[in-house]
Amino acid sequence: MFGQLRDDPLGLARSARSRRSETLRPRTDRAERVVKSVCPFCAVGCGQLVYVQDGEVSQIEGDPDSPISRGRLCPKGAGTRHFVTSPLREYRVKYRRPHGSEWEQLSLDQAMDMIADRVIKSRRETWQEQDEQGRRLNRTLGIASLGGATLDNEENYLMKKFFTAMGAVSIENQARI
Amino acid sequence: MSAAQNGGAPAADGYRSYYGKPVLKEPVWEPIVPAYFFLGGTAGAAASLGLAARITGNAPLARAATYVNALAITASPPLLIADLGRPERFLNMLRMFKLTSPMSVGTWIVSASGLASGAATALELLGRMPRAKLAAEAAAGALGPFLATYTAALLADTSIPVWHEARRELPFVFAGSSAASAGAASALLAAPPQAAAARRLAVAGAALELVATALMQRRLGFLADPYRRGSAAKLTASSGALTAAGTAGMLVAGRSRAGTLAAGTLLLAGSLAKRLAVFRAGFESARDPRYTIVSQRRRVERRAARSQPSSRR
Amino acid sequence: MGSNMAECHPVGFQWVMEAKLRGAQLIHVDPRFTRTSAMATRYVPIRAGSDIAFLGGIVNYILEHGREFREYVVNYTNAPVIVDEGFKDTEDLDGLFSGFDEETGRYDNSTWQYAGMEVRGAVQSDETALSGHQVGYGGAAAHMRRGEPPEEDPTLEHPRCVFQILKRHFSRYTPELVEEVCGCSREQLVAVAEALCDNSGRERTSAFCYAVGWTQHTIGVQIIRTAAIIQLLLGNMGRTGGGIMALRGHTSIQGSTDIPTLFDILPGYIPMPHAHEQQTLAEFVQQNASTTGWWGRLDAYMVSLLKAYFGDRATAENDFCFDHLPRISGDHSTYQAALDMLEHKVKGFFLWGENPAVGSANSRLHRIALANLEWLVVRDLVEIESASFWHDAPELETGELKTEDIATEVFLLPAAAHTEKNGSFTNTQRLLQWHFKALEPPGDCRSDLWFMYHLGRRIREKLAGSDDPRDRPILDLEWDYPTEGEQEDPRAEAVLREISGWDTEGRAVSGFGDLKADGSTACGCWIYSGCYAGEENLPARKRPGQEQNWVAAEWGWAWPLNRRILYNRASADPDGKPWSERKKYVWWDETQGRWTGYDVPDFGADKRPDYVPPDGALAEKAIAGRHPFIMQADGRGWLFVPSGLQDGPLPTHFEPQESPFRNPLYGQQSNPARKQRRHRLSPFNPTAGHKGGDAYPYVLTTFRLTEHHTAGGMTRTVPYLAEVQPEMFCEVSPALAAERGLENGGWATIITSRTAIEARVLVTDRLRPLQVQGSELHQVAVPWHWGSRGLVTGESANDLFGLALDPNVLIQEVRGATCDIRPGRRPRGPALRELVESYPHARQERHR
Amino acid sequence: MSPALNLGTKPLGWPQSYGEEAAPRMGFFTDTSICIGCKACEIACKEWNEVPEDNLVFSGQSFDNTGALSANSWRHVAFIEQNVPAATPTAEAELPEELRWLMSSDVCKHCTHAACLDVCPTGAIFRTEFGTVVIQDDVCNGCGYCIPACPFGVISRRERDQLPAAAGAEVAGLGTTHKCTLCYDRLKDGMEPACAKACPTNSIQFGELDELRERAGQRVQELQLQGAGEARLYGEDPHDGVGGLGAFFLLLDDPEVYGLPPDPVVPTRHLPEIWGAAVLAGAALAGAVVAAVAGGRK
Repeated sequence: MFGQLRDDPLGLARSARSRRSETLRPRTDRAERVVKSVCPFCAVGCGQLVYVQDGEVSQIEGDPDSPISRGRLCPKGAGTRHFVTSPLREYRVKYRRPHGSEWEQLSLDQAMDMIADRVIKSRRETWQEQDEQGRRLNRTLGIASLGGATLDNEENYLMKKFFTAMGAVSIENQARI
Repeated sequence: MSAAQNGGAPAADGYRSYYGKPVLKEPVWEPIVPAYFFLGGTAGAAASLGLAARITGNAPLARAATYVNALAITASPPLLIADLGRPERFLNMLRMFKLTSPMSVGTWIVSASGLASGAATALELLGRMPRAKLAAEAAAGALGPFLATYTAALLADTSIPVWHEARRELPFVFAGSSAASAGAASALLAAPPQAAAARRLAVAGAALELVATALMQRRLGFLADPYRRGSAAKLTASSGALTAAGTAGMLVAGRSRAGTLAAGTLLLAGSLAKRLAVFRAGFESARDPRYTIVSQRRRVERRAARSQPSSRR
Repeated sequence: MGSNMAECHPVGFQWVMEAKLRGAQLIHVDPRFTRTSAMATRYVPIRAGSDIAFLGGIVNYILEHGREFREYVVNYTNAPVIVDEGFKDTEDLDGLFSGFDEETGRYDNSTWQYAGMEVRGAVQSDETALSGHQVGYGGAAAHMRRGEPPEEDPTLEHPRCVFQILKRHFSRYTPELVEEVCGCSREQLVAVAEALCDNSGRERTSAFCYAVGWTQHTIGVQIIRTAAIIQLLLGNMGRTGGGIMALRGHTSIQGSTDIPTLFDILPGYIPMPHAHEQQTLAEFVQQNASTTGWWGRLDAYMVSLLKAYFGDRATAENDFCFDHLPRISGDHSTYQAALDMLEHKVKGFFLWGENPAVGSANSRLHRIALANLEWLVVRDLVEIESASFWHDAPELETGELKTEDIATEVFLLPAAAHTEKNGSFTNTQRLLQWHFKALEPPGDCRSDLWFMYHLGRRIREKLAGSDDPRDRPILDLEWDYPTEGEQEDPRAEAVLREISGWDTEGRAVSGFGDLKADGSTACGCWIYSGCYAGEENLPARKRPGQEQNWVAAEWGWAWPLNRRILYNRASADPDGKPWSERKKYVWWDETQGRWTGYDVPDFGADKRPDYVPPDGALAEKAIAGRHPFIMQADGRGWLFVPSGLQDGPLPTHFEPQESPFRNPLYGQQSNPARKQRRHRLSPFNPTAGHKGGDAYPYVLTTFRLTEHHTAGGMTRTVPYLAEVQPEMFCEVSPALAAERGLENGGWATIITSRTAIEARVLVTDRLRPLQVQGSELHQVAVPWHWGSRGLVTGESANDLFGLALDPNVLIQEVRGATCDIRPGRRPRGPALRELVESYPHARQERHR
Repeated sequence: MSPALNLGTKPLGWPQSYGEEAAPRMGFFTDTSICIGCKACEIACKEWNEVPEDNLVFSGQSFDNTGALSANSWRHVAFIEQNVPAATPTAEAELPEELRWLMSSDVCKHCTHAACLDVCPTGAIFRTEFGTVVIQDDVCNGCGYCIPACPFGVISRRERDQLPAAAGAEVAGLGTTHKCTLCYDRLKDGMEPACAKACPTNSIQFGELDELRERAGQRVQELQLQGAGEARLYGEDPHDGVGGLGAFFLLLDDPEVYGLPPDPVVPTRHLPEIWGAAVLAGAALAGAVVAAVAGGRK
């Protein structure tokens, strides 16, 4: 209260400031690292800065260096932090057995193994060597895949490479849709 | 324009708004706040009455007024604290002294007069240290009138049209209402022979309140609509009727204990209803954008008319 | 047009707003008045699906008034080329071009060829029968001498020259016709055409921006073609401020087309091989590439790809493992796959960040299809509707599905977010941008790179030692990537380096010019070749924009070879001089003897403007110095497309599959070559003039909101985004609201022959009734972001649509169907199906 | 009627109480003519300031599902659909009117003379070294006085029952009032406020107030020259009822159409009147007491 006597008789400015306000800093100051990223939503490709603190994303905002976005973001881009930390995000493998009515837990390793087995089995069962006219097919239509437009080029590349070698041709993504 | 999207098209009564939404926010205060206005006002006026009675040697009345003051002011802080969003931080109220904030100034007044009243009451009960008691009574009595009127300043110092535009009259309404309630309460406690001054104060206060209310509503013009329509209207009408009846009763009751009891109760109820009416009217006034927009728009037009002969719209 | 850029690409839209602040005119033509329209200098409402009529009106205006950029048109387009005598236009055949086969619903394009050209064999037309991606192949001009067509008329007067054909074809697209078809006024059409013409030429350029508002039609490719015709006529291609901007929706949807997860192409738009009795690599190359233009090097691209796939196992002796590749024999697109699931032909299904239970047309059909799988792997950040269908699909409520009857085994594997992995996205400008990993994925979350690599590794381990020839391709695969960290995540940079390519010494190549057909180079995607040149991860370049000129060439890397504007040689005149000082971009520097400018020239760097290819020149050397369109066999922009399109060499207005109107131009109602996927679960609404057509009197179109992303899995799960658009709604005009008793903020039920959904009602003047063919038309617009899960839920707009597809790219028509609408919520349980069944379904109508 | 108090064109106590610490006065200029209504400002604000989500209900009011500024929405984009006379009437104008969709991102105005700040009894609200107005959540006791004081209806108190159940668990700042801080913490580090940084079209411009006022003056002139006669500035005049706004606007229609008061006045300007009346009324009360007591002694 006595601080009001110094150039602030009405107590409207500095004399009302709390200790916390005096020492306040933006939380990005406490980030362990800032990583340059790209917005995961539309195809404009806005630059993002990802701030990491205590092993978690503490802030995501626009990268002013990007000549595309100049640091700006749309609402989705601006909401990216809660996209990667959504309360609905899944962190564990979930498994539903045939005719099951509940999700069950499964280790990642076991899930991977089971999926590999199913790929091999379905491929065997649905393999097409050639068609009725005797034309070479070398393929399976029994395994399909959809997705890729939200993935990295490197991921799409490996998908196309492996599925092609496997003979799976119905490999598709959002570009069709 | 379509039915759905009003697009700022004029409403039926000619003003434009954003989907009819309020410009202002309604207060978050609960009805315990006007209850405090009533109690604080009663305490303040009672303190003054007590002091005057003490000076004039009317000890029974002084005692009665002191008790009224003590009861009312003791009940006040819990009400004030209960209404805070963070009650545990009530002491932050004394972090600053801000002339621009009637609540800040008022908090200091309540605190000071609360201390003084407390001391006076304690000494009255103990029957000790009469000089100190007199000093305490003097302090409480001197602060009393402002304890009764600062709450009106508190309401007037907001952007709510029905409060802010009533800034000249509202303190008189509260002063009168406080006098009425303090007089009535003291008259109830004191023996009829010694309570004449209290009865007179009650009547004078009620009269002041009724007159000030009329003046206030006249000045407010259409801004006083919340007193005529909606949730505050009933309270306004009740307050007026109760106060008028109480006044009349007080005038005819004379030394009749029963009459005083009845009239006093009516006046107390009228005084409380008045605070509630004013309080509710503020909510109505904030909720309907018409009050804010039309009054300000008229002001703009008046200014435009003054600066150039033809106004824009 | 066809884009709501301010809402769907807001940050990209900053450049539009900047241009507007500098005086540019912004025109928005759209069925709905959107946030983009609100910013526009001029807004023109049109009926959903009538875009070709509107654009055709502009083409006609240009040609009628001689507003074309003559010098550009004569030198840079195929306007002067004479077309085969046998060609018949839609004007001659009441809506069909010559070569249509009523039986198969397909065109034979042999009469669409340049006069005097060798006609392609049947094998070839079969090869190109599926995919519009093959537009870029240089197509018919396979055997052109020196890159020049045999017959040309530079005066553009010859009656069979492309220019005259174009003129005749579009002559009926008068302002009056546009008004009748589109529902805008003729004045509006003329004003737009004038604005475009006034702002094109030497000194000025105009650009078109489109998005899925154009692609999601049975005539989607042809709509874009019409815009291409306008831009070529006005000289707006290959120039700054010009072009046609495809505003793509997903962060790397461009990348997933370039390095495709698509059935009909291999990386770099190389076609997937088709089923043949016997086909060698050389035959494949010969049948799929022209000899002139950059596609003339297909052999090098293909061999390098096979080397990247099969490494040392791919040798000249074994035809570089060409026979390891599977063959396609028809439509294997996602819609066909879903139909096959219903027949139990598809056993297993992988979903990666995609949600067909909400996002694909007729999502109800997709949910039921998922319930008919043996196993399903869903990789996503949250439990999307495509993972939860077995316990919360709306079909459980109607009784069409029962949880205990669903045999599908579901694996939901949590995916890593972009912040949890290294990798590159390719944006809508073909720009590759690297994103760095900020932290390790939590819990079981893994990148898709991890998943694919380790799944592949496990499968290879399980098959190791197999002598089954069918396992050979898997075992021969080059599948050895370095991993890092506790989770053994493959190094994304190593994969990028493989995409870019290396030579025999293992050095990174500098670009596709380095690629060889002899097996001495490997390259995972020829158009991305050079993105790792000099052993540097070029997409990871982040030199601040403010430290560079406006082209910002050192931010990321654009394919091909970091060229930011394609065909930018067209920014200079035939002599290589800038068309104007204002618009200079790339030009010929005579003193240095090379092309220079702000961008990397999209042209032979030292190919003189007056270069004339010698006899027998091949590939890019066969393109003359004055022809900028170096991917085409003749180096020109194609106003008329002799080959590569399934539905005609010129765009023609056809009505959508479902329309309340008959086509006023021709007896042919809809695109004759469109693909209709009929199924018990996917009927069509009867169209105008057929029994029951009037049961669906309104045009239905979908749209997107700024606040949400596609099927909503990425945004309905984000609290702050959920609250700004919390509920599914439909937009209707006050007139329609009055007609059907709809109340703002209340509920409505929208009905098609597929199903009915409910939505809140937003009554708005932004949707206005249009006068079409003399009657008042109402449109109903629905966003498609909602599903049964998330912080906010709602019914899926895609449930309403059928499967009518564009013949070139097999994209569904969801931007112009028909529907009915009534007030109130939809019936619950089995009553929903009863309501839908009470509406008429279309009888079999083949192609007309 | 006594004249209103002239409070000057600078905030009271600023910059002098800060001495050398004082920074130039910072503010926002929101040019609504280029607002695309994307709500990036709303989201960026909530992300940075960790403001809880509070509403999951469809409003039916154009695309505005936020409704108003509040403790839980520090930016609010208003959407106004209206038919206005066509700017360029065509020869055959079927529609004499054309549709206009106004969008405007509203925010705390950081008034030169801020009612919330003046009436705050605890000093929780204060004028920062940047001349902005900030509520200190560590001081505020939730008395709620600032709420009706604000002429713009910016402030409200955060209560648990306003928030959806999912968010109820760990919400900071319950029971206290909240509003835009102009990203006080970011400003301390020379960073731009989150909303202005995100704004795709630069409709929200952040900077030194003097410079913003100059820029806004040019912009409105430019628009008027282009024929947008309805373009006007709102709150840029330091001589208005609140001494000018630290966050001011370029509007294309009357302020009330956007939900803004047409002529806001800080109640503090009438404080002498208010206090005067309270003292007079107090004196009247004292007089009544004296009279009542004295009356009986005759």
